[in-house]
Order: sequence, then structure tokens, then C-alpha cells
Amino acid sequence: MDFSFTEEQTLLRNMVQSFVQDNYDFDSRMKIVRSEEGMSREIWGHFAELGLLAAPFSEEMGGLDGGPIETMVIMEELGRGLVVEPYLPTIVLCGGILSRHASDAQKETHLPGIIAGEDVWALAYAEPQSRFNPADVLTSAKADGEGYVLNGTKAVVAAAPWASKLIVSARISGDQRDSDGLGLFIVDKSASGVATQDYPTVDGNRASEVTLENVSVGADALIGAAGNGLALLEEALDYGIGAVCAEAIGHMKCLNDATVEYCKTRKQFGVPIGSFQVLQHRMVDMFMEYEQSVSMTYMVNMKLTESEAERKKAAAGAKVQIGKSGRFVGQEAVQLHGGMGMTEELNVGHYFKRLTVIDTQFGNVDHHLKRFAAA
Amino acid sequence: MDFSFTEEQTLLRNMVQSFVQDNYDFDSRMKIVRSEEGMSREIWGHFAELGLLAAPFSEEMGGLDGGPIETMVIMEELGRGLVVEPYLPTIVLCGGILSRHASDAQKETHLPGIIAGEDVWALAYAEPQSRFNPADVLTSAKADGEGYVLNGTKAVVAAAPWASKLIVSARISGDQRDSDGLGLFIVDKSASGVATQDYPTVDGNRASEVTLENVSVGADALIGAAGNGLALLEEALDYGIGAVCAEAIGHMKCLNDATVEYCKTRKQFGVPIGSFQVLQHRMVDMFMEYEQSVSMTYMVNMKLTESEAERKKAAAGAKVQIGKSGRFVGQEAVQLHGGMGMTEELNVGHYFKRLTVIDTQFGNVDHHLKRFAAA
Amino acid sequence: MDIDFAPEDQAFRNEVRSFIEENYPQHLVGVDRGELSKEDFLAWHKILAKKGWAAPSWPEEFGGTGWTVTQKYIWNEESAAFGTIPPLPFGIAMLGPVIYSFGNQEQKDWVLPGILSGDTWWCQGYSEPGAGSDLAGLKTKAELDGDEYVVNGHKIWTTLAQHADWMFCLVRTSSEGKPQQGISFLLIDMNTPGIEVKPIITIDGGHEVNEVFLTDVRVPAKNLVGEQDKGWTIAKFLLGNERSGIAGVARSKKAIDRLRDIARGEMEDGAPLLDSADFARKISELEIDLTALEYTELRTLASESKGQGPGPESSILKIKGTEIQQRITELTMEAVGNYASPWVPQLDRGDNYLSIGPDHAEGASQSYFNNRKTSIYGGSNEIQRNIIAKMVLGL
Amino acid sequence: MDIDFAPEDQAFRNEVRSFIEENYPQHLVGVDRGELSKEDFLAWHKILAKKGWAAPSWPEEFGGTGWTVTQKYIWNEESAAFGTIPPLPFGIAMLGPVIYSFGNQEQKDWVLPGILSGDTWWCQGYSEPGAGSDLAGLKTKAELDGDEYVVNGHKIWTTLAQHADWMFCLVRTSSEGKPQQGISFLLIDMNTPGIEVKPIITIDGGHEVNEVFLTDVRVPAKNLVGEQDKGWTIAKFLLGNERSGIAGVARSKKAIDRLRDIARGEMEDGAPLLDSADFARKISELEIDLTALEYTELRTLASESKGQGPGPESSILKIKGTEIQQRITELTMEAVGNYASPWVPQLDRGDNYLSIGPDHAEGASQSYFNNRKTSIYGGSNEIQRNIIAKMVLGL
Repeated sequence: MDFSFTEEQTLLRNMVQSFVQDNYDFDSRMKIVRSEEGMSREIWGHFAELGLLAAPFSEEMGGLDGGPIETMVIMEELGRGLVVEPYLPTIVLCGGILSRHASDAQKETHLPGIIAGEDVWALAYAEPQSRFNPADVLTSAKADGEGYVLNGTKAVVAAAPWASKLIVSARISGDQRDSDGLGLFIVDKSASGVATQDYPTVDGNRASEVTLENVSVGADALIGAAGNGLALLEEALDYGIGAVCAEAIGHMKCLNDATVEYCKTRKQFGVPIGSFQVLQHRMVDMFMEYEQSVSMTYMVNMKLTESEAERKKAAAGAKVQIGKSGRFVGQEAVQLHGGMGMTEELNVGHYFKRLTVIDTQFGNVDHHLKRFAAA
Repeated sequence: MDFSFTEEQTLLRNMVQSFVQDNYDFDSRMKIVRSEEGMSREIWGHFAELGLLAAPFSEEMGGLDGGPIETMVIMEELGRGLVVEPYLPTIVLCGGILSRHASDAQKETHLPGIIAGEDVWALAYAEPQSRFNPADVLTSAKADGEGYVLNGTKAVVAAAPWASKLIVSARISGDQRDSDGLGLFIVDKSASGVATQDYPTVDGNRASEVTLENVSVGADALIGAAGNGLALLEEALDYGIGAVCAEAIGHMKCLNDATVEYCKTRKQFGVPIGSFQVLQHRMVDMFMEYEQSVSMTYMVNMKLTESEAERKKAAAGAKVQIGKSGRFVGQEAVQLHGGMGMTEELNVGHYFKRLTVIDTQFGNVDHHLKRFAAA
Repeated sequence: MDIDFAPEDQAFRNEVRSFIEENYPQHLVGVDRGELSKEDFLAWHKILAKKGWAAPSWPEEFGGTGWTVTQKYIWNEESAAFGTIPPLPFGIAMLGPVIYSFGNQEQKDWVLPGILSGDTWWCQGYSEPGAGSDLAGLKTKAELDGDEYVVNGHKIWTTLAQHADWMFCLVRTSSEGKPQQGISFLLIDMNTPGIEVKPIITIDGGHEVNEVFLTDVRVPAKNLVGEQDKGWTIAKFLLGNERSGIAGVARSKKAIDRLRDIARGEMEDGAPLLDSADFARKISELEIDLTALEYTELRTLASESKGQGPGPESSILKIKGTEIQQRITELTMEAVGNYASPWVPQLDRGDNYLSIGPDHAEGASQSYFNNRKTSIYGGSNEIQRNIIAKMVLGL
Repeated sequence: MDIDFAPEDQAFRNEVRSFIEENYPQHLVGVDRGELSKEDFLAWHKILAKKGWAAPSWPEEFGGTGWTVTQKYIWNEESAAFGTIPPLPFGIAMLGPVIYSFGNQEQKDWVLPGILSGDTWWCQGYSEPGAGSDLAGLKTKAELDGDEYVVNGHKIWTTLAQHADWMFCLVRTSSEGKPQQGISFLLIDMNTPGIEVKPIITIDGGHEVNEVFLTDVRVPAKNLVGEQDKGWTIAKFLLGNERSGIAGVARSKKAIDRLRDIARGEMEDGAPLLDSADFARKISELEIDLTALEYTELRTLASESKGQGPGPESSILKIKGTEIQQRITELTMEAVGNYASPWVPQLDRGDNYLSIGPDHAEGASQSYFNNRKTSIYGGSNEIQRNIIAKMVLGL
């Protein structure tokens, strides 16, 4: 048992932290969010240069051999900066699936573009009817010669507007919610039959509704064994949970600091509002929620590489904690900022909105409470 | 729509209130609780003299023709005094069943003894396995000539140690949790085959485990039609809910007043602890819980005589409110009284304990949330 | 004590229901508040004005309806059940009672008819950047210069000021004594030179509130309501009225019905979300809390109708009412699952806007974010608890 | 960062587990704390003392075990998993560290061995009727008379004082300056004339706490620990240690396991209560909160082991730990349904006592009521929040 960071991890944190501080203040962030594309390819290029996009990949693939703890450190710092660039979908979700389960040929084809910052990837797994169940898949993959033909609709695919490649879950066999029979397919967004409706999301990101109409892919599009896609997907989503937990503690830390600072300076009735005991205890509760969230974030990221059962239980538990704490901290940060907390001008509301999305992302509190009880 | 009390109701309230103030202060109450029998037959006799035991019965039966609002007024005042004498089981539950559903002959046989304060009755409906489902009955009633033979065990029968008569739910036909097939039987506690294990309960009352072994009763023991017992029982329990809601708002009012008073006088750090904003807001929350509970208590008692569906939904909703509010008010009253709230010496803990029992009585919050959703 | 409606109340309910059904503007049925133009906002009000139903809470002599408490309750229920656009509170609920209680005859004569008819749109100039919860800390200055006040200052959170013709405004006319002293209540024409309205965009992406800058704004002295320096009494009177209308029980009932419909349509593992034990429990908890609040409001109204004014207890209505509204919007957002994420606020929609996901998901998250304001405005819920602690519990 | 146990830690766990299994007194297995005699309380302690394991948290030089943070964690887990009677905190956790940190050599020599062996039972004389949360408000007076202090005053909430041989006590030796000044830390023999111990019966029906009246109690001056009038530093030091032990994570884990067993045995409409969505949700919420607390404690221990003392952050452990304990007892009481009502406290049971309802219901409500104290004692949870607000957030 060890709860300390290695020297390399601390250096990594410092590097990301200073990059974000120097290049990603709130104004710059809002400019990016409001830009035509909604992300900065320049920043993404810098991430590549700094090696962030290589962090979790093996050295032989040109990566830096990092694990969940490195991802956690990076995501926490990106969270502090409310960074919208698609580290989660491209590196953690899609990159993770590729590095853990793709064939050597697939890796050689796809990882270099990711690591170089040339390709953005998005994971298209949810469907309009699926809610939080990744097995609930109507999109079909019909065997066609060596390859497959895909048909279906994918819902709220984060980062899809920026992506050139998608990983799509599709049903090769079985009924709508069967756990067997899924496949994960690499799909070129420019392939014939792929259409997207793009839109902004609550948290300043972009997403798409993706429709697939007779999209032909080759045998080399399938990741892992046919029909085994759900296990790969669930694992990826748990890694995603580890990452958004880290992102969320970054948000909470910033919200708590901002709130304490605001309450020390904002005066009403001739005194700083931070002198009111009710608000003090509210901030103490926010602090405790943050600390408990940090604990669960460490926990889940240490357990991602344990047994499947342990991983699932850890991810479910952590997601419940982050969902509840994020909601509480976000709502109270706005409340304690009063009217100011309600304005678009201040970063507080934007942290709150990202935390709100995280609460739903990969399944909300109720979903993971049930998953926890069943695990 | 009218939210005011009639003059008669106000007079009734004043009468009960002064009787309790004059004859049932906390010390007297604790003497009664700690006495051999655990209730005062003398007080019970005074209740009869004051007409309280006649309140809900029809004039032709020697009653005063009161309805749920009169019962509410009486129970609220008894609640303020933490009165342990068995008004709820004898008058509200058993008396209510008799007055609404017994035959004229049964009424003539049994009501005079109740109204005169001679007989205490107890409603034996729960069983060791039944939890909060009154249909979950294993006690059997086998037809035997004109009458029945009862066998089974009844659990935590409030007031049974004091009772001379029981109303017992037993299964005439059907399976363990069927809604059809129950009967309600009047059973003499001294009848052959009736045995009780008596004990005190958390709230200073007394209860028994009642076993029935080949207890023979006549045809005149059955109340209402054979097999229809559940409807009668559910109705009676909803009347019971209306009554304990009223009792509980009596408790909450006393706890809130005591807590505000204590916080105004108890000094720490050189000032009354009531000057601390956190405690002030806690007391505000206690006050709001009380007000919301009063509202739901009025609501349910006005709706007991409406349609069955309305009555059920009202009772379920009110019981949820009282369960939650009673728990919050009780816990916080102890917390704000600090160590003093933990002592047997102070009445605070005793109100808290009675509220805790009420939370479970007739089904707890979870039970009634489900019942509310289904209604 | 009796919960049944008398036959004449039933008849009244039928009359009200028919009137709404027959007269409510077709194009405003089911329309979201964020999409309303100034004309839309006023359309229903003007129809009610013609009928004489624009001001149910006013005394009859000033153009009120003379309805009983029960009739007003029925009116609110039916309006909410149909889903009419809630009437603007600034004139009817806020300023009107101030004018007929504190104004002089001349003011009654020119202010009240404009409110009733809907011809004058009022906004409320209370909050300032340095005076939120501590309203008495306001700094906007009004100095008498001949028969005009010269007003300088900065108001904030001024709701719908972009549409307003007039503003009722708290100003400081003296800086002596306690901060509550020296405040005056002034009526200001928004067309007066020196007034600038600047929009504030809120986290729901909407433009509802504004900053109002006042620079050497000249206001006729006759626009002073009540006595100079004694405006605090009026301010408190108005806030008391604001609190009691804020519970929004009937509208919350309707919103829960809508939430239940959504949860019936949303599927979780092939079954309606409404059948999920967790979700059903949360809706039940909401409904029970709302029922309790409804009866608390009815009890308050009943004692008001006996001549007891809305006491500090009415802070409960503000606290519980807004908490319930927030929980409803939160649960509605939760119900729509992944489709809470798409975010195209009204202001950003072009003509070719295509909605995303199911129709019922539309606006769910905007509504959640927008409603965070309700525990802040109208005296934050913390301030309301202070009021109860002091005024009711004597702490 | 790594959650796995090293092989030597696994070996240690095996050693500890075997030792407990082989040496724990048979007649104390599964026995409730309320039923323990003085000898029972000490039995396990004395066995541990022989083994040299009585004081895992003390430095080795004073008789501690020299265990690492991980070893202490394992020790707590295994002790809780087996369900050993928690060691009495007064000597080992409270007074011991005070003596080896502030005491003189003579005091170390006579106090520490008695604590380790279990031969001296200590109680804590801190609270007074007028000094609860505001400990510095204490009034018990000690006046120096020759080489003795004469002590007069009234202590309250003195846990298990009925068994105590000695009491460590805060007394006022000067009334000048701030209330924190002029406090001294005194060791008092409970057999000294003038001491009267009076039981307090609590709402769970138990006798755990007492009042202690001190009338002209003569205490040798050499029983003063540290400097006269400087006892506040010691008092705070002790309270800090008290907080960090209070989380009770391992015992709460065990209690949740027991709760789950109960919920598996209790039936609701023919199915185990554990299968009810509502009940399962509440257990899951508890477990998740406890896991978070466990890791928070581990993080705290890790930074302690790097030489950072238990900071004010450790107030989290007190707050969350006691909240969780209260929720467990509450849910356990809820699980047993109607059988939470029977109430025959230990003190009232005759020899022929027959238990009522299922065995697992025994004591459920007593335990719930007893645990209400945990958010009050050891510095109420409100005081802990004040500490975090001031010391951590700088408010």
C-alpha cells in the first residue's frame, strides 16, 4: 500500500499544470469554445509535443508506458483548466481500447496518428434508446464477405464533430440487450453512409448524432474477437470513469477555492459573507465532499488493473461518489456566489455545467448504485 | 374548503390540554411507565369521565359522534403529554373497527365497556414474518361448527398486556399473502389457548407476543363478512395513521419549543448557543418539518372519509412525511441538547423514542413510499 | 375542517376552465418562456384585463376580482393545469399593492390602470452589485434638485428590463442613520436620458436579467411613493408579498405531471423509467413534499383571509417552493438521460435549427440551470431562514 | 501509488489473524459491550499486553509495537473482522501519548506500565455541566496548598468512571487571562476522599457515563503533568488524537456485513429485504461512503507516517465516521422492522429474561439510541466543522 506519487508523476503534473496555466486561462478557453470548430488544433498539437497524447501507450508503440495513475494526474489538471480538447474520447477511451485489444496491425495503422495529434477519435457506443446500458445496442453489423455492413444510430457521441475516426459498437448477433454478440468497429467518419448531426453540449464540448446507413467496413475494422465487444466496452468505460473522476476533482478543487476566496472578499451587512457560520459549514461540507472524492478517485484508478469484479465495483462506487459530490459542490458554489454564480461571465457556472455532464456520463448515480449492489 | 376548527373542537382541545397539563406532567408519566402495570387505570377512568373514550362513537351507542378531526385534536394533545394510556389501540383502532363494521349485537355487547373505560382492547394484526404487510397472515381460522378455531402467533401487539379483548386477524382461506380470505375476530384474552409474553417497548408502552393455540371462538366473534378482513384492517390502519400523525405533531411541537428554549438559555463561549447561525437554521428546518407535518396531518384526517383510493394515498403520503420529519426533529432535538439530550432524565429523549416507534408503526417510510406510488 | 369544494366553487372552476380554454391564444400553448416576445408576454394578460381578471389579488375598488381565497386557489390551479404563461409579477404582484397601499391618489390614478391593462411594463430596480442579500446596503443616489431627483447608480439582476417602460426603484436619499433609513421608493421612466440597460447572459444561456446604469437621470419629485427616506417599509412590504406568491404549487404540480409523462416515455433496459423503484421513489418524495407545501399554503391563505397578513411564516413557502422547483427540474434533466447534454440555447438558434433527441428532452438542462436562481433571488433561502429564526423563533 | 499488500504485510496479516483466533477469550465472542464486567473489559487487553501488542500506536521505547502504518491498518481490520472488544481508549489512546509527550520521567515510569498492563483503569475528566463544546469554560478549581492541590468541582459525561482507578482531569488553576489560560492537567486517584461518582442513565437504557463530584479532593502536586496553567496545549493534543481514532472504519465494515446478514434474513413480502431496491440502495450508499472514508483515513495515515501530524483535516474522520456509524445503527434498526420496538435494556433484565423476536433484532434500537452520542461527544460535529472552517479553509 502506497499513497504517494512518484517523482515522474509529480513532474508530469507540474508540466500539465503550467501548460494549462500559461495557455488555457478562462478567456482563452471561452474563445475556443465559441470558435467555429469548438476546439483548438493548436493546443492539441502542443499536447502531442508535450507527450501527453503518448502517455498511456506502450514504448514499442511510441508511447510513454503510463498507467491509470498518469492518466489521473493529467485529467485532474485538464479538469482544473476546463480543457475541452478531446483527451478523454481520443486517448483514454479509443486509445485505451486500441492499446489493450487491437491487433498489432491495427495499432501500427492507427496509434501513430493519435500520438502525433493528427487524428481525433470518438467512441460511438450509446444509442437513442440505450440510456446507460452499453449492451442495449440496435445498430447492426451484418457479416458481408470478409467484412461487415453497419446500420444504426449512435447518440450523443462526444467529440464526434472533431473526429476522423470512430469506434462503433454494433450487434453482430443476439437480441437488443444481450451481453454476447457485440463488436467494436473502427469506422472512418468520411466513409460512405456515415452522417452526423453536430451540436454543442452543456459543458462547452461538441457531440454528434451519428447515423450509419449501409456502412461497409473490412475485417480489419473489428477490434478483438467477434461478439466479445461488451467486455472491451465496459472496461473502456470504467477507464473513462477513472478519468472523469480525476477531471471532476480538478473542477471541485477550483470551485471550492473560488468559493472560499469569494466569501472572504464579498461583503454584505458590513462583513465578509464568509464570516457567516452557515456558509462556513457549507464550505466545510464542500471541502469534505472534495476530499472523499479524491479518495475514491485514487481508489478507482488503483483498481482499474485489478480483477474484472474489483474493477467494476470500484468504478461504480467512485462514479456514485463523484456524481453526488460534483452535484453538491457545483450547486453550492453557484449558491454561495449568489447572482454572480448564475452568469456566463464567471468560470464557476462552467465548472458546474461540466460536473453536471460528468454526473450523467457513463451512467448516473442511480445506475451505478445498482451496478455497485450487483457487483 | 375550510381550515378552521369548530368551537366544539377548540373546547375539546382545551379540555384535553388542561387535563394533561394538570395530571400528566413528565414525572407523573415516568412513574406510570415504571409502575408494575405500566399504565394508569385511574387516568383511563378520567378519560372515560371526560368523554374522551366516547368521542368517535355514534350517539345511539352512547358516543359523541366525533370524526377524524376530533380524534386528531385528542391525539395531538395526548402526544404533547406523551400519554401511554391506550387511546390508539382501544379507541381508534379496535373501537373504530367495531363502530364501522360490527353488527348491532356486537356493538351492544362491546362498546359500553370501552366507553366506560372498563375494557382495554388491542389489535393483533402483525406477525413475526409479516413486516408491514397486513395481508401477510399465517394465523389460521378454521371453520368449526358455527364458529372458528384459531392458531398462530401475533407479533408486537401494542397494549396487549393491558387488554382484556383482542381483535385478531386470521386467515380463513387462501395463501399466506392473499388479499382475500382474512377475518377479524374478537378474542377474549382469557380464553383457553391464548398465551402472551409481555414486555415494555422503546416508547414506554407495553406490548406482547400473542400465541393462539386451538382457540375456539363463536360465530359472533367474526366482524363483518368472512374473508373480507383485509379491507377492514387496512381502513383501520389508515385511521391509525391519521391518529399517530396527530400524536407526532404534538411531540414535534414540544421538542421544537424545548430546543429553542434550551438554545436561548444554554451558554457556551460566553453566549447562548442559540446565537450560532448554524443552530438557528437547524431549528428553522425543524420548524419547517413541523409545519409540513401539521399540513399533512390535517390533510390525511380530512381525507380518511373520502374514497378508498384517496384515503390510501393520503395516509401513505402523510406517514412518509411524519416518518421523515419525526426522525429529523427527534435526532436534531437530541443533538442540539447535547449530552443532556442523551439522558433518561429529560423528556426530550422520550419524545424522540416515541417518534422513532411511530416511524415504524403501521409501516415505515419506504413501505409507504411504495404504497403512495402504487395508489 | 373540510377539504371538499362547495357547489358554487365547483361552478366557478367550470367557468374559469371554459374561459381559459376558449380564450387562451392558440399560438402560445405549450410555448417556453424563453421564446416569448414582448407581445407574447402580454397577450394573455390583455385578454384577462378585458375580462376583469388581471388582478385576482387586488381589492375590488382598484380593479381586483374580489375572489375568495378558494376562488384564487382554483384560478391558480386551472391556469397552471392548462399551462398558461404565468402573468408578469412586476406590476400586478409587486408594484400594484405598493401603490394602492402607499401611493397618493394621483399615483393610484395613473399607475394602476396601466398595470391592469398591461400597457405599462414595469421592472424592479432593487439589487445592486454591492447590495444583494443585504438590500439595505444599496448606494444608488437620488438628490433633490428643484422638483426633480437626480439619480446616479447601478442596478443589477433587473429581470426583463429590456422590455420595461418604467422601473420602480429603491434609491438612497440620505446616508444618515442606519442603512435602512434614508431609502426612498421612486418611479422612473425607462426612456429618461441617462439610463442604459446592459444584458446579462446566465448559465442557462438565456437573457432574462440585466444591469441598469443610471447616470444623472432626472426624475420628477412627484414620482416618489410614500415619504422620502421612508422607503424601507415599502421595500419590506413588497418583499413580503413576493415571498407569498413564490411557492408556485399549482405550476409545480403540472411540472410533476409532465415529469411523470417523460419518465413513462423514457426506457431503461426496455422498461419505462417510471417503473424503476429508484425513480418512482424520487417522484413520490417530490409529490409528497409538494402536497405538504400545498396544504401549508392553504393554511397560510386561510389565516390571511381572516385578516392576518402574510407573516414571516410565509418564508417557508419561498424556501420549500423553490427547493421543490429545483428538484423537479433536476429530476426532469435526469429523466432524459444522455439527451440532457445537447445545448442549443434559444439565443443561439438559427432559423434552420433541428432539435436533437426526443422532444421532451428539449430545454431540460436549460431549465435546471435557470432554476438554480430561485434559491438566490427574492431574498436567498439563507436569508429566509434568518427571517424565520428571528421573527418566528425569536432567536 | 499502489493498493496491493506486500508479501511481508500478508504474512503479518496471517500472524495477527491466527493470534486473535487462538487467544481471544471464548466467552467474549459476540458479546455486547453493554453486558461487560470490569474484568471482561480488560481480559483481551491483558492478553495483548503479554504479547506486547497492547499499544500499537505508541513508540517502541515506551512499549509500543513499532508497527508501520500498513501493519496498524491490518491490525485494526483483523480485530474488527473477528469482532474483538475494542480496547479502552482512555489509557492507550488518550493518556499514554500525553504522558510520553509531556510527562516527566517519574510520571512515565509509574503511569505507562499500568496502562500497558491494564492494571490501572483511567477515566477522562474533561467535560463539565457548563463546559461541553466550550471546553475552555471549565470551572473545576485546583488550588495549591503546600505540596497538594485542593480540587473542587463537578465533571460530567465521564465514561466508565464507575470502574476507574484514576482520572486524568482538566482543572482551573488560574482565572486570569483568556479562558484557555490557567488550565492544568492533573492525575487524580479515584480513591481519594471527596470523590463521588453518580451514574447517568442514557436514552438507550445503559449506564456508561457518570457525573463525578469533587469536594476538597487533595491531590499531590507531583501529579501535575506539564506546567501549571499550561494544560490547554495538552488538552488540545489529546483531542487531536481522539479525533483520528474515531473514524472506526474497520468496525463499521464489520457492522455493515452484519447488517447485510440481517437484511438477508428479514423477509419483505416473502423476499429477503436485501433484495428490495430501496434497502439495497441504502446499504450501497453506506458502503460507498465508508470506502471513501477508508481511503481518506489511509491518505491521512500515509501523510502522518511521513511526519506530518494529524492535522485539522482529521476532523473529517470524526464527522464522517460518526455519521456512518449512526446510519448503520439506524438502518439496522430499520431492518428488523416491528422487532425494533421491544425494549428490555441490559440493566432491567432479570435472570429469567427471554429474548423477543429474532436474535439479530436484539439491541438494534438500543444501539441506534446509544450512537446518537457520537455526533455530540469528542467535540460535537458542529465544533469539528468550526475547526475545519477556521484551520483548513482559513475562514
